This record gives sequence, C-alpha cells and structure tokens, in this order.
Amino acid sequence: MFNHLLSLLIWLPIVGAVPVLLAGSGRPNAARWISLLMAILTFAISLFLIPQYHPEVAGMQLVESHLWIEALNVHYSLGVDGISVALILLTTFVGILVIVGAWEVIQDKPHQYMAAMLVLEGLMIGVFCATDALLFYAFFEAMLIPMFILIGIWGGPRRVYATLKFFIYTFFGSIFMLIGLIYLYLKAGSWDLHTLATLPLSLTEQSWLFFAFLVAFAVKVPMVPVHTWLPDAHVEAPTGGSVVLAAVMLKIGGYGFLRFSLPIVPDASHQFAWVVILLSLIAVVYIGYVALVQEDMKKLVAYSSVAHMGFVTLGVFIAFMLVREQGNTDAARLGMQGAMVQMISHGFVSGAMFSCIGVLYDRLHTRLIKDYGGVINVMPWFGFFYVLFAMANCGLPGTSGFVGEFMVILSSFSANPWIAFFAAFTLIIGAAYTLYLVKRVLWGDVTNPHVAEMKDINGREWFVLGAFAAAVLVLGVWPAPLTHLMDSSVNQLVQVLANHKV
Amino acid sequence: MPNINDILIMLPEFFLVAAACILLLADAFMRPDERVYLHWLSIGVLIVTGYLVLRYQPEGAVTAFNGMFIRDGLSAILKLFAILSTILVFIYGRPYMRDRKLFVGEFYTLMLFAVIGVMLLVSAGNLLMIYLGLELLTLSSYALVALNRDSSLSSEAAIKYFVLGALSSGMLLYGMSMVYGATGTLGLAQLHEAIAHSAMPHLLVFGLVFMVIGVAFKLGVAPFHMWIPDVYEGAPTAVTAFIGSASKLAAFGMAFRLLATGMGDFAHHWQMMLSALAVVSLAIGNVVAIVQSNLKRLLAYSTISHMGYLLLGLVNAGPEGYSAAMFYAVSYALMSTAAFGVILALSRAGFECDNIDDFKGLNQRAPWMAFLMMLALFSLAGVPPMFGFFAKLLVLQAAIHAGMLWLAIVGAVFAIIGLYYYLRVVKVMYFDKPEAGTEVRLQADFTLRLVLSLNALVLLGLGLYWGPLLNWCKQAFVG
Amino acid sequence: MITLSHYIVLGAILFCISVAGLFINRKNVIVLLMAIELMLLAVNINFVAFSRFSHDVAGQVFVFFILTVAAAESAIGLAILVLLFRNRSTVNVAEIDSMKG
Amino acid sequence: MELSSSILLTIALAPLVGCLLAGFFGKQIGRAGAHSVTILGLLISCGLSFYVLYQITAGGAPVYNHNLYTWFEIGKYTASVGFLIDRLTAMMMAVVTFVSLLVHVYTIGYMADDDGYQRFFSYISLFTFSMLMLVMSNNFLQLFFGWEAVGLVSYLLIGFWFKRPTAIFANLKAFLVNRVGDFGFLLGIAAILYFLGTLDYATAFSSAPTLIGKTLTLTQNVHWDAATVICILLFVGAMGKSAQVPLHVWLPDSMEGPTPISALIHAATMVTAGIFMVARMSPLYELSETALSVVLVIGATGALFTGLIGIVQNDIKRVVAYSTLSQLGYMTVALGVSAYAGAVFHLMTHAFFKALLFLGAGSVIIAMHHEQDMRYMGGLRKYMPITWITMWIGSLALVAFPGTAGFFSKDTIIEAVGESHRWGAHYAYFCVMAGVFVTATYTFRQMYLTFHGKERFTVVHDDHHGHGHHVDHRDDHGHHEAGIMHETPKESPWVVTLPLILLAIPSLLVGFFTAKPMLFGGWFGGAIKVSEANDVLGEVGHEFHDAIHQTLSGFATLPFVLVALAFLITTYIYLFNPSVADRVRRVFQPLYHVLQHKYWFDAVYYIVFARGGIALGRMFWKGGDAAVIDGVLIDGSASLVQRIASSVRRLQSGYLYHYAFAMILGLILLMGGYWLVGH
Repeated sequence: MFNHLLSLLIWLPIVGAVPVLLAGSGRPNAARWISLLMAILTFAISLFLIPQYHPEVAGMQLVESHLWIEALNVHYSLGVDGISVALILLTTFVGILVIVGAWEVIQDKPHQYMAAMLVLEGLMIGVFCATDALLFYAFFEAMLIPMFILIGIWGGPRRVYATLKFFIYTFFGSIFMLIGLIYLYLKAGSWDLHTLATLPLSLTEQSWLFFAFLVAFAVKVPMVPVHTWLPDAHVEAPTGGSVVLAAVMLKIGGYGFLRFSLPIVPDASHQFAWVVILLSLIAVVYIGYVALVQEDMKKLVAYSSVAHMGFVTLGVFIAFMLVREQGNTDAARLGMQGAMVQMISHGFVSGAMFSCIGVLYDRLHTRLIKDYGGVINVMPWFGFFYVLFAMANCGLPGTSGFVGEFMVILSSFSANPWIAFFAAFTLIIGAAYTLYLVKRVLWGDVTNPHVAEMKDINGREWFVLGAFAAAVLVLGVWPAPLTHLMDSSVNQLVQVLANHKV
Repeated sequence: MPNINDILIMLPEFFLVAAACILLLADAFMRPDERVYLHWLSIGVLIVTGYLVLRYQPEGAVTAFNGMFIRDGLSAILKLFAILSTILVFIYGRPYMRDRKLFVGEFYTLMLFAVIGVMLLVSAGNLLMIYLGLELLTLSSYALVALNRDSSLSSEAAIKYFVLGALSSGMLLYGMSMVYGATGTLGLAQLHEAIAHSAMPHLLVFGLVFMVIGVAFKLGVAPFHMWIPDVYEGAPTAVTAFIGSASKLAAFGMAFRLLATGMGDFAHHWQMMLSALAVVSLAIGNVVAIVQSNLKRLLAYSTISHMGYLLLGLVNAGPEGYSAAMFYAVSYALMSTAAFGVILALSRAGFECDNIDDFKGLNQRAPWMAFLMMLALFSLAGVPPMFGFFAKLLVLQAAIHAGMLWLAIVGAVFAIIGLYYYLRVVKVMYFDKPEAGTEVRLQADFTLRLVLSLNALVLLGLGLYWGPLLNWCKQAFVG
Repeated sequence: MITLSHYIVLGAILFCISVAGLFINRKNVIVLLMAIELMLLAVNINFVAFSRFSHDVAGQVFVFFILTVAAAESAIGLAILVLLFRNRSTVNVAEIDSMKG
Repeated sequence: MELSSSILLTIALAPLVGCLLAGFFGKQIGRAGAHSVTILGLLISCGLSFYVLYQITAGGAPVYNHNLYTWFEIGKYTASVGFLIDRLTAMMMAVVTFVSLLVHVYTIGYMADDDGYQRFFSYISLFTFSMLMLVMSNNFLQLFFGWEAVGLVSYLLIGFWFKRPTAIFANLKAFLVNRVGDFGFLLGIAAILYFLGTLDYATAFSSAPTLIGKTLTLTQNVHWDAATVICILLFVGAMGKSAQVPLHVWLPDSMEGPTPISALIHAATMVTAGIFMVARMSPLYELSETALSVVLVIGATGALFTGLIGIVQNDIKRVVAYSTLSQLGYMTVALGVSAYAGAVFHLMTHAFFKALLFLGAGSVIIAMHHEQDMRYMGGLRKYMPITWITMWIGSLALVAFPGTAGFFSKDTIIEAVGESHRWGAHYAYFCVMAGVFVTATYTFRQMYLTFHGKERFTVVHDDHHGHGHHVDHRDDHGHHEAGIMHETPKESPWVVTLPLILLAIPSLLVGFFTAKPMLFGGWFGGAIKVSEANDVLGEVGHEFHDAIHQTLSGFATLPFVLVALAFLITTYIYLFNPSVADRVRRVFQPLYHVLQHKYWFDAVYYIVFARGGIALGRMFWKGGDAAVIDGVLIDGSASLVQRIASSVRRLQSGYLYHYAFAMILGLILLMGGYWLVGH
C-alpha cells in the first residue's frame, strides 16, 4: 500500500465518486454517507504520510513513476516533499469538513454535489503530488470542471456569470503556461520537473517562460490585478465551494510558483521578483482598503483572502533578494517558511470564515452585512467561533494567522525595510476590515426580528467550526512541527534559488 | 499487368463495392418492415470491411495498379476510423431516421458508397484517383444531404453544398491540370520526383494554390467554409454526423496525399498558405460560434475552428506534424460523433432538439445524456483530462516545433474564446431550468445508449491513456 | 501557329467566365449548373492541351473521367434542383437564404 | 533556591484554567462556580507570585531564564516560548496578580446583577494569563504574543456591554489604535532580528553593543542609526499600549468598559506594559540618546496636556482616566531620562493608588446606580465613609502628598528630570512640574464634587424600581433622568470595600518601605541597565538618606507648594464659592473649549482615518476593481468579442453567390500572398 500511497490518495476519492453518483440519485442519505466515508478514508490514508515521509531528507519521497505516453515521454510520476505533504493533509482535512458542512444544507441533487466535491479533492491532491509537468497541468485544469459545476448548480443568483468568469479566467491564465511547457519539453525532451529544473535557459527564454507561469499562477493565487474572479466566485459559490476554493485552490497558485517559476526560471524570477513583490504589497494595502468597504460578507472575506495570499507571494519572492543580493539564506528560508505556513494557515482561517458565513446564510439566506447585527445576542457559541476566526484573520498571535505573516514580515525587513513597512500595514488594515465586519454583524443590539429568531449552531456546525478552531489554535501555539516538516524541502528550494542558469 | 495481388491489396474496397451493390439490389426486394435487416446488414458489411482492412495489412506501404492505389498505415487508420464513425452514425441515426420516414435503403447504400469514396480517396496514389474518390464521396454526400425530400432546409443545404462543392472540385481539377502540365505526370510518386527539377515552378505553385483550395474546401477551412454551417444545419442530423466525422478523415487523407506525398518538396510554399488559412479559420470559427443559437450550427463553426487546429499540425510538414494532425482528425471524428449522437438520441418525431435552448435543464431530465454531452463538449473545448486536450497539445507542439510559436499562441488565444461557447452549452444543460415543449426522447433504444456511452467515455478513457493511438499514428509516417 | 499558351489562355478565360457566372449571376440556379459545366470544360481543355504537348496520354484519360463524372454531377444537380423547386417553388438564387448567420 | 519551571507554569496557567472553566462551562457551574474557580486560580498564581518574589529577592534564587519549547527553528533563527524571571519580572508578577485578585473579588459585588457574570470572570482571568505571559516572557515573540493578547482581552472587555453602540465603537477604536502601535512594535522586532539575529532577550542584550555604528539604509543617502531605529519602533508599540500622545485617544473611550476593567487593565496593568517593556529594553535604549529624547518629549507632553483635559471632565471615571494618561506620561518621562527604576517604581505605586481610585469611583457608581456624572453627586461622604476615606488616600498618593507611595515615586521622577541634561529635559521638567499642579487640581476637584459640598441629587422613593432594573440602567445609562435617585445611596458591600482597603494600605505605605532599595539600591540588579553617563537616579540618590527625612523635606519642595496651592484654590471654589468655577470657565473660554474637545485629536482622527479610509476603499473598489479591471478589461473584452462575432456572422449572408465570392476572394488572396512572398 505504501509504495502506491499517493496514487491511492488521488484515485480513492475520484473513484469513490462513482458509487456516490450511482447510489445517490434516489437516496440522498446513501450518497451523503458514502461520500463522508470516502472523505474520512482519504483523510485516514493521508495520515500515513506523516510516518512514511521523512522530513529530514530533502527531495521527493514516496515516488511513483510509470511511463504514461512514451511517444511524448510523459510520465505518470508522483512524489511529495514536505510542502506537498502539508498541503495534502490540509486538503483531506478540509475535504471532510466540506462534506459534513453540506450535509443537510444541500438538498438539490446532493449526490452530484458530493461526487463533485470528491472528484475535486482527488484532483487537488493530484496537483500536489504530480512531479511531471504535463500531469500537473492535467490535474491543474481538470480541477476547474467540478468547481465549475459546483458554483454553477448550487451557487447564488449570479452564479452563471461567476462560474464562467472563474473558468475562463483560470483557463486564460494556464493556456500560456501550456505553451511554455511545450516549449520546455521541446528543449529538454522531458516533462519531468527535476529535469526541467536543471535545463539551461537563456535569460530571454526564462523571461518569457516566467511571465507565462506568472499569468497562470497569479490568476490562481490570485494576485492583483487578476483577482477579480475571486470575489464573484466566492460570493456565488455554495459554502462548501467557497471553503474549498479559499482553503485549497488558491494555494495551488502559490504551490505552482514553487514548483515552476523558482526552479525552472530562477534568473528571470530574480530579475522580475520586484514585480511580484510590488503586486503582493499592492494586494496587502489596496485590497485591504477594498475589503474595508464591502457590503457582502463573503466578498469581504474573499478580498481578505487576496490580501493574505499576498504574503505567500511576498514570502516566496523576497527569498530571491535575500539569497542573491545578500546571501542571507536563513532569512530567505524564514520568509519561504512564512509563505508556506501562511498557505496552510490561510487554508484553515479562510475556510473557517466561509463556514461561519455559511452558518449565517443558512439561517437568514442573505450575505449582506446590513441584514445582520447583534447576532451574538442569540448565537453566543457562534459568536465565540466567529471572534476567534476573525482574530486569526487579523493575525493575532496564538492563532495560525499570525505565524506566517510574522515570519514573512521579519524576513522581508532583512530584504528591505520598506517592504516590511508596507507588509506590516496588514496589522492595521487587516484588523480594520475584519473587526469592522465583526462589529456590524456580531456586536450591537438585535437589529431585526429575523436575527432574533436565529438558532445557535447545532452539533454538526459545532463539529466543523470546532475542527477549524482546533487547527487554528494548535498551529498558532506550536508551529514547529509544521515548519520542521517543510524545513528540508524549503531549504532545498532556497539552495535552488542560489544557482544561476545563465 | 495487374495481377491477383493487386486485387488482394484492394480487397476491402472490392468487397465493400460488391456488398453495397448487393444491398442496393436487396433493398429493392425488401418490405419496409424488413429495413431493420438492411441496417444490421450494412453494419455487418462495414465490420467485415474493417476486418479486411486490418487483415493482410502489409508492413510499410504497398501499391496496386501501377501506383494508382496505395495501401499503408495512414490509409488503414483513416479507413478504420471512417468505417467506425459510419457504424456509429448508423446506430445513432436509426431512431432519428425512422421518426422522419427516412429509414430507407438509399440512406444505407449512399452511405456505403460514400465510405468507398473515403477509402479510395485516402489511399489514392494518383491525382485521378483523388478526383474519383473525392467525387464518389461528395456526390453521395449531396444526395444524402438532400435525403429529406420534404424539407426545404435540407434541399437548400443540398444545392448550396452542390454548387460550392462543384466549384471547389473544379478548382481542384484546374490546379491538377496545371500541375500535370508542369510535370507531365499524374502519379503522386512521380510528381514528387518531377517537382524537384520542374521547368515551370511558377506554374506548379499556381496549380498548388488551386489544389490547396480544393483541400481547404473539403476540410471546411475559412474562407472556404461557407457551406459548412448551412449544410450542417440543413442536412438530416445523421448525415451531418457523417459529414462531420468520416469525410473530415477523408479530407485529411486527401490533404496528406496531395500536399505531402505529391508536393512534399513545396512544403515551404504550402506551409505559408496553410498557416494563413489556419489563423483565419481559428478566428472565424471560434468567434462566430459564440453567437449561434442552433447547436448544429454551433458545432459547424466549432468544426471550422478545429480544422484550423488540424492545420497547425500540417504546417509542421514532418512526420511529427502529420501524425499530430491525423491524431487530431481521429479525435475530432470521435468527439463530433459523440456530440451529434447525443442530439440524435434526444430528438423525437417533429422535434430536432438542435436548438441550444432545447438542452435547458437536461441534467434534470436526462442526467446521463447530459453527462455524456458534457464529456463531448469539454473534449471539444480541449480541457484536460479529455481526449481533445491532448490532441490540441500535439498540434500545438507540432506548430512550435516547426518554429511557428506565434501560430501556437494564436491557437491558444482562440482556444480561450472557443471555451466560452462550449461552456455556454454545459451551462444550459446544468444550470438552467427545463422549458416546456422541449421534452427530449428518454427511451432511446439500448444499443444506441450503450454505444453512445462507450463513445463518450472513450473520450475520457483515451484522455487518460492515449499513448498507443499516438504510436499507431506515428508508425503510419515512419519511412 | 497555335502554341500551348493559347490553349492555356483559352482555358483560363473559360474558367474565369464560369467563375464569374457563379457569383455574378443572381437569377437562376440552372445558370450555376451551366457555369460548372463550363468550368469542367476549361479544365478539360487544359488537360488535353498539356497531354498533347507533353506526349502523354494520361491527361486525355483524365478528361474522359471528368466528362463521366460531370454527367453524374449534373444529374444529381438537377435532381436537387427539382427538390428545391418542389419545396420552394422557385429556383431564384437570391431567394435561397433561409439559413444564414 | 532554584525556581522550578512547574511553579512558573502554574502561575501562568492557573488563571487560564479558571478562564476556560468559567467561559466554556459557565452555564453548568453557575455564577458562584464561575467566580470561585477564577478567584481560586488567581489565589494560586498570586500566592506563588509572591513566593517567587520572595525567592528572587530574599531566597537568593538565581535569575531564571529557560525556554519551555521551541516555537519554530529555521536556520539560525529560533523562536521559543520561555520564562525570564528576574526582580523586575517578579515585581510585575506580584503587582499584576495582586491587583487582579482584588479586582476579581471586587467584581463579585460590582457585576452582581449582570447577565454576563461568568463571561466577565472568564475574560479577566484570560487577561491575567495574557499579562503574565507578557511580563514573564524571555523573548520578543512571546512578548508580542502577550502584548496582542492583552489587547484582545481589552477589546473584549471594553465591548463587554456589546449592546451599547458607544462600547462597540470604543473597543474597535481601542484595538485599531493599539494595532497602530503594534505595527511599529512588530517592525522593531523585525529590526532586532535583522541586526542582532535573535529574538531572545539575553542574547539580544548581550550583543546589543554590536549595534553601535550599524545603520539601516532607507534610501541611497538616508542611513539611520540602528539602535535609534529599533528603540523608536519599539517605543511606537509602547505609545499604543501605554496611551502616549498621539496614540492616547483610545484610553478615555475605554471607560465604556465596566469599572473593574478600567481599574485592572486601563490603569494598573495593561497600560503600563509599555513602560515595563521599555524598562526591560533598557540595554537597547541606553544605546540611543535620540530615542530617549523622543521618549522624554512625548512622555512630558502627555504628562501635562492630558492632565489638563482631566480638569474639565464631569464623568467621574473619565477624570481618573485622564489622570492615568498623565501619570503614564510621568513614567515615560522617567524612562526618557533613563530613570527606568523610577518609572517602574511609579508604575507599581500607580498600580495601587490608581486601581484604588478606579474601584472607589466604581463603588460610588454602584451607590449612584450607574450615574457617573459628578454634577449629580456631592456630599456622599456620609453615605459611604469607607469609600470616601480610601479614595482620599488614593488621591493623596496621586498628588504625591509627602509620605504616600506616590510621593516617593513621583518626586523622584521630577528630581531625576531636573538632574538630566538630555535634549528636551528642560521642557520635560516644566511639564512635570506644571503637571503636579494640574494633577492636584483635578484630583481635589473630583473629590470635592463627589464627596463634599451639598447633595446635587434628589431621592425619589418608589417601590417598583427594584434591584432588577440595574441591568437596564447599565445597559442604557443616561436614559434615566439625571440627578434622580430612587434609593438613598449606601455604602457598597464588603466585597467592594475590602479591595479598597487592601489597596489603600500599599498606596500609603509601599513607597515608604521600598523607595530606597528600589530606586537607589540597585534593587533591580541586572534587569535594568543604565550607563554611567545617564545615571540620573544615582545623582538623585545622593540627597536621599532615608524615607523619613525624605518625607519631611518633601514639605519644602516646589511640588508640594504647587499641591498646596491647588488645594487652596479648589477648596475655595468647590466648597465655598462654586460660582467662581463658572466665572473662571468664562474667562478662559477658548482654553476651556480646546480642552472640551481634547485638542480635537479624536475628531481629526475620525475624519482622516475612519472616514478617509472608507472613502479611499470605496474609490479603489468602484474605481479600480469594478470600473477598470472588471468593467474595461474583463467584461469589456468579452462584450467586444460578442460585438465582433455578431458583425462577422453577417458575412454568412446565406446567398450562394456571396459564398462563391468568398472562395474566389480566398483564391485571389492566396495568389496575391504567394505573389508577395515570391517577389
């Protein structure tokens, strides 16, 4: 089993979707239980990664490689390093929670919903495992289909616009990456990421490739100015969709930078690092202000996601300045680790925030902030979780939200005080938009009769929010295990940055 | 002197001709209720023909009748898939034709003759053979398009198809005459030799332009695509499916024979022309499809764009590009049969089910059919892991390898626009509520559902494992 | 003295006339059929001329085939024309535009 | 003997356990259960804190500095969670837990009939935990954790009565203003990591001298001295937490929270965290004259000008709040002249007497049924003698009446400033000196208005205003008609008065016994580092023989004269001739106006940052995202394609001759193209 652990992780949920579809059409509960079983099974199997993966050893582990298409020398090759392991665990963890979260919320064709979720989970795991460029691309794109369906069928009023925008936006980004990959293949005669990483490339080639990759992953992250699909997609998506989107899918963008931009085109990445850094800082400040004035809770959290993901890209790309201009590899590792931790943490926090909004939405069927107010009076437990996650969202120490931003700011100061200055601005603006939201939704006297009738969270919601809360707190109080898990891989990445290709 | 060996080499064709003639006679003596036998008989005949194509399949290439006829890997693959798609069309089309009182002998015999045309065309070794094969195919197609005698649309489609087809074959012939004049030979092989040291290269290129137009028309590449939307819309859907699958394979075969086998040394000339045509048809096909409301018409425009992608493979002008293009042609044939198959399966008497709005809320009414259609559409759109994506991948790669990065980028950009209208159909099927008056047929017969499901799932299956097919295509061009 | 080029030019002229007939004529489908025939004849002239001057018989054989096919073609053409007239009770090219866009 | 980490863990975690029990199982264990568990937790941690204090001072225990666990370890950077227990910490722990314990007890009475009883106890225990984590930390990470955690609790507690619009406005404001401080603080930590490569106090301080000569390059030609940058950035954090001008605006509004909170968080402990932090960082601050001057000036400004506002306040709590601002200014001044010990000492004494004053005010508020306006009080001394006496003690300490705790701490600061030659010291000296008069004025004014003179409220007996209505009063205070009481005010229950008495004792005596060692005896040992040149306290120490002499000589100093002057004036005005007050007000109308509007700080901030931020955000959103990116780029290009499509489709006219023409056109184009390429 262990030598096919990754394949198992990828295909179990995807294949598991078939019985869900077959069983579900008539019997929704059967569908729910089967899919829950599948999700839990996947999570359980993913836990085996922890003993199986040896964090002290850098490089890919649990490798599987079979020739897929020998005519194009495409391999079905999988492998994980610390970063992927962390992200896979995040995925499987969230996988369970979205299934549970949708339990009785989704009444229309639940079997299709659950099946789509499972397929999506499998594909996302595939993205994190793939070590072959074409395989990665296949998973990367295939992911769009179930998400497209999820938003389109179970979404809100403007779901069609949102989901088309989402699909085409992302497709637009990745198609140029495909061209770049083909170019690389023709040059290297292989799709293997490691081979591509060692392929010598002129600076011009690297620059073109860098922008090809940048477009693809910037859309996914998303970075300013190609972020506008995210608010729409989030607002219209069903709660589960938003959770997966925010918790895992955005990470794939950041992950892509690590797997493609950094190792394959290091020199161009270095040359254009300032672009990414600038955009990241814009994301922190500009988007922070935009989030401040949102009237729709989901939109607000969506924008805050953009701002937080800014720290991921920032942490990754300051590494170049640190390594190449100052030779300060430790600071680079700190920043990179910060970016990684931020990815995981944002997975928990944003997922939790969207789950909270889902809880409210299920009760009043509105996401407009003005329709709420004084919720704490009727939903104290919910209030507790909401405040907790809000604090995590504005990076309070002791919650996971703090760790990543802390590390990134610390290391960015070493890169350039001004970067740190603007990055740290999130302390203020982040707190402003989050707590302003909390103030309008939670605090105050009950504003309208509908709010007065709201029931506090039930057991199922307790489970979901509680799980998120546990994750947020544990990671916030003791990030060392996570950083240790990723340390050797990050270290290796930083080494990669150092070596020039031209 | 022709000998028995030549007969053996052409055995599949001979068999099919004979069988077609017998069926033609048999049909005369059949009562209408016995037509179902004709249906199964013709399917059987095609299966046998396919078997014969595979059987005695020589290594490399052999010729018969003094190089008139070439039997090689290329022809084998194209023939097999042409036969396969024809069988699929027979199966999908049966209920449709029955509902429209078109379940007649002519349909089958004409289709068989068209298949013969395809087979001759793709293994033609001589300009004359190309012309004959082409005419056999197109003449039968004209008749097939007009098969629905009482429909003014189909007769209009037929006349347009006929006039433009005649025009294009006239141009093709004119080009052939020029080439003949410049080289003094009609055999493709000899042509290939003669071109190198031709006295009148300008005359050759002049002829080449005309021949390229002939090919372009058959492929349906802009600006020679005008017939495609109208014919697709007007013809009975089953016939459309045939034109959209088998005759595209034939067109690719024709293109290869004429341009690669015949005028291979003029590649640098026709590469230019083809890449220009590719850009135009990518643009027109993808853009105009966005505003279509009729699904058959939408698929027509998608054909135009797909043929543009196929040209991306051809412009490579090397075995790699040819195999990519052929792979593309094959994948396209499978995709379009699946898409048209769903339309055929859903249509009822008096309800063509070819408006996009007819698919509203299909997921409520017939989730499985909706799913199959979605597979076909995503494959056409070229979204991994569907088959269509890898076909696109190959042609893009071929274009880039030929040093035409810009062309590949153009293709990529138009793929984004193209995505939109496929998604629109998926959106209609999955996100919209069903409308009254568009109740689709739900009790399509078992074989149809089974085969259609297989056809659509193959698009997914081949997406996951398409290596062997690609190798097969590659082997067709070694040496 | 009549050289090859005279024949070619003649062929070209005929071809152009037929082409012009195809897209200038807005009246009658029959005219289209005639134009098509004319085009084939132009081709035939080319073939015969070339084969004559290159002392190769294949061209003339080709011409026979073209003639045969042309017969079949016009047969089908007329059949379709009949259908069209039956359904539309007109053969005016300018009125055959129910499918467009 | 060696301190064991288990004891320290118990000190820190006992309140947390109490908090969790009271918070999560509040319903199950009920009110009594809630306050029992939390108070028990506090008792444990308070007792142990004093034990630790004893061990450190008398028991000869060495300084404890160990890590509990590693938070992260990346390359050469490690962040841990651990404790550093030296005399400074020990003293802070004792003060924090002692005051917190008393506040817990006091709360039993104050919150007796509030719905959020359990929640409240859970919060204040959580606060104690956070504060202990802050002071016991041995590294910057944990310091920042405590720093922000106390901010969170303060946020929750200011907004404790979340139904009040004012409260939830105040807590948001408080959190954001603090975040502005933390913004600088975090950058300061980053700078330390950058320059010293560590987050651990000991390592950082030991390698602090390496900072000398290092500079931070901001632009090509702007280089700032490393130590200065670090210290100023850290001090920005202190400005937020310790409400220094111009980040002081949140503290007065924080009075929206229940009074015990004002006593514990916004007077005794949390707001002094900044002072503690700077004292803790003394090895760094000693490296930068510039930074200390900044500290000095800002502190001095606060000390005087915020005090002035206190004079015109009528809300009894707000008077105390502004006096807190002013006193924090004094501490900061002390830091600014490198009299860290003086600052910390004043911090301690202030903790006692300011907590006392707040709790006393709270007791008055209880008696007045949550009427906080002093204009409707007066003559309360006969109703509530204990509160009256204890508050007088507190007030005397506050005005630094010779012999009281405040006297030793405050006069030392004033003298230290006098001794200092640092840039800005003269300005500071003026401020603190004038501040003495101001302090005395608002303090006596408050006392007179509250306890003396004639009653300015009328008692209207009616039965149906039972006890149960207090909640309503509290929830929307001010709505009930001013100056109307429904019962005669009476002394508060023992749970309220006991803490008052227990706080009154140290307010009187603690200075008397601890002044000499703590200020001049180098009591803090290695915890506080002062370079020879800056040792103003040493200078002051020369005149200091013992507490008694000091007390006696205290009567002959300028500060005492000022106090006495203030006493006479206020006594005249508020006891004998109230009308003078109005006349004075009329004379100084402009000044009064300025003070009424608190120098327009809040107004300007609200317009610029709150309103401005919203406006900017809306501009970005509508202008940037909606208009440009979505409107033009995304939807724009989509509709462009649509338009092109609908025009191109017209080429497909349906006419055969057009189709044929298209083919001919194609033919011609290909020909022409070939022609062009050919030639």
